[in-house]
Amino acid sequence: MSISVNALFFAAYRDLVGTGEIAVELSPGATVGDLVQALRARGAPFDGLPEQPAVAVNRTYAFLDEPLAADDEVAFIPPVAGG
Amino acid sequence: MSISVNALFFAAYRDLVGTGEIAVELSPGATVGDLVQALRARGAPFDGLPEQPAVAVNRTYAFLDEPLAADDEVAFIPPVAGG
Amino acid sequence: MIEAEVTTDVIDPTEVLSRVGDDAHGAALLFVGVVRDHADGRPVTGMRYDAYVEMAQPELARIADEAAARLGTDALVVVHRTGELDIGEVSVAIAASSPHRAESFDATRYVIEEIKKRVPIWKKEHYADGRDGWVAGVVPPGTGLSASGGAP
Amino acid sequence: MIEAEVTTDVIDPTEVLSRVGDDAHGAALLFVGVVRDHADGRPVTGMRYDAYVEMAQPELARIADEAAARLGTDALVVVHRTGELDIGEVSVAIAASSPHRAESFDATRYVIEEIKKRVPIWKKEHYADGRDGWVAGVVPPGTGLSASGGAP
Repeated sequence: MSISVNALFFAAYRDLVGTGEIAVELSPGATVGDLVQALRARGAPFDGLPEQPAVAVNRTYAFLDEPLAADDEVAFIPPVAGG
Repeated sequence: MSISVNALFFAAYRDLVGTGEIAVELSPGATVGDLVQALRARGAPFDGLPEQPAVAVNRTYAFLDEPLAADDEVAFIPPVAGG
Repeated sequence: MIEAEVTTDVIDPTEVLSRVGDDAHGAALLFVGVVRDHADGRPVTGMRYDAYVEMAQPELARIADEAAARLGTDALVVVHRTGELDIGEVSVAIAASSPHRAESFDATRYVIEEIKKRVPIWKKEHYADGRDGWVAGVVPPGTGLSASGGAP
Repeated sequence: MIEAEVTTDVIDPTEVLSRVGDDAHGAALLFVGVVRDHADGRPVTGMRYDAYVEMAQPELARIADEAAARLGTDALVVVHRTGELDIGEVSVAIAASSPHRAESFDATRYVIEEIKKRVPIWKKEHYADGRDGWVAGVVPPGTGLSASGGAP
């Protein structure tokens, strides 16, 4: 049994990984931090993501210890620069 | 020998004295304070002017001890409320 | 470009804003003062602005110059109206632009605060009951007893 | 009336300003953010704004609501543009009105400061030499290691 979450990449992170969205399989009970680790473990280009990126889960900012559920939308948020 | 200065009245002071401008004869060496005193000494309605009004001499704010010269323009400035 | 005007003409805030701005400027700010329909809870139907124009004009220009020099903007326009104004009419418009936002905020705020302290302009409120009254104001600095505090 | 929008349409600041204002309001403020022709001294020819629109929109609305609740204005409109912008084009416009000026100044300033801290929008500068680069930004609060500081 595993859960699938949707990882979104914006701006510099999108440029880095070369896509805006990928599905990632995780163990039940996995956290945002586990997702980051799983992605970085894929090697280049994903190991270029920060170890502790800012993320939003389902469009709300979240800490890395936030637990994930199936079909969560986890956006990797580079430092923001609106205005 | 005396000097003549022009006293201007605005807003509430103009309403009070009933005119926007009067010429006042003063002794040479008189100050703004002397002008105020001379006006208030005329009795009503001039005694309704404050003892220490804000004034501008020749369009620059001035203290009451400022000495006056012939033909100076001395404006009596009620508390301002622009904006 | 620093401009200051006292005018009896209707003020168009958009036109005032259009006078600032520059390819090197990332921020523009526009402050608009408007005649409102009440004062301390009392219904107001209009306002008359009187000015000592011959002094208000240079004093406004001095304030604009100070804002530019102290707060680092070189694009500032302030226009103050006088005469009879209806509710909703613009009494003052201040526009500034600058490379970054802080200067525009600070310069605009400085100008409106100083106007209220120093520019010889007065307003008489017309109340809904037919009466009217001068708005309580602020004694300008540099007046009254001398700086040393001695009697005149 | 509190409104927040993320849009790809050209922003007309005058139209944004026209959405605030009230007979009871004596002050209105308009902040305009514009693409400028340089960044840290380097010539810039344009800017691309990217957004996580599905989140930027509600985050902008939350900021506007906070400004209204904390700073006492009930008339606030903020519009942020995304896409490719030329020099001089408006990236963001914020308008507020209030009975007195302080609320409009404070609310407008709050909104632009929070946008820069929290709204998931990014900009890529196009330089005159043909290169481009993402503008260095700010890590939003509420992210990274947990509030307790423990490892994830």
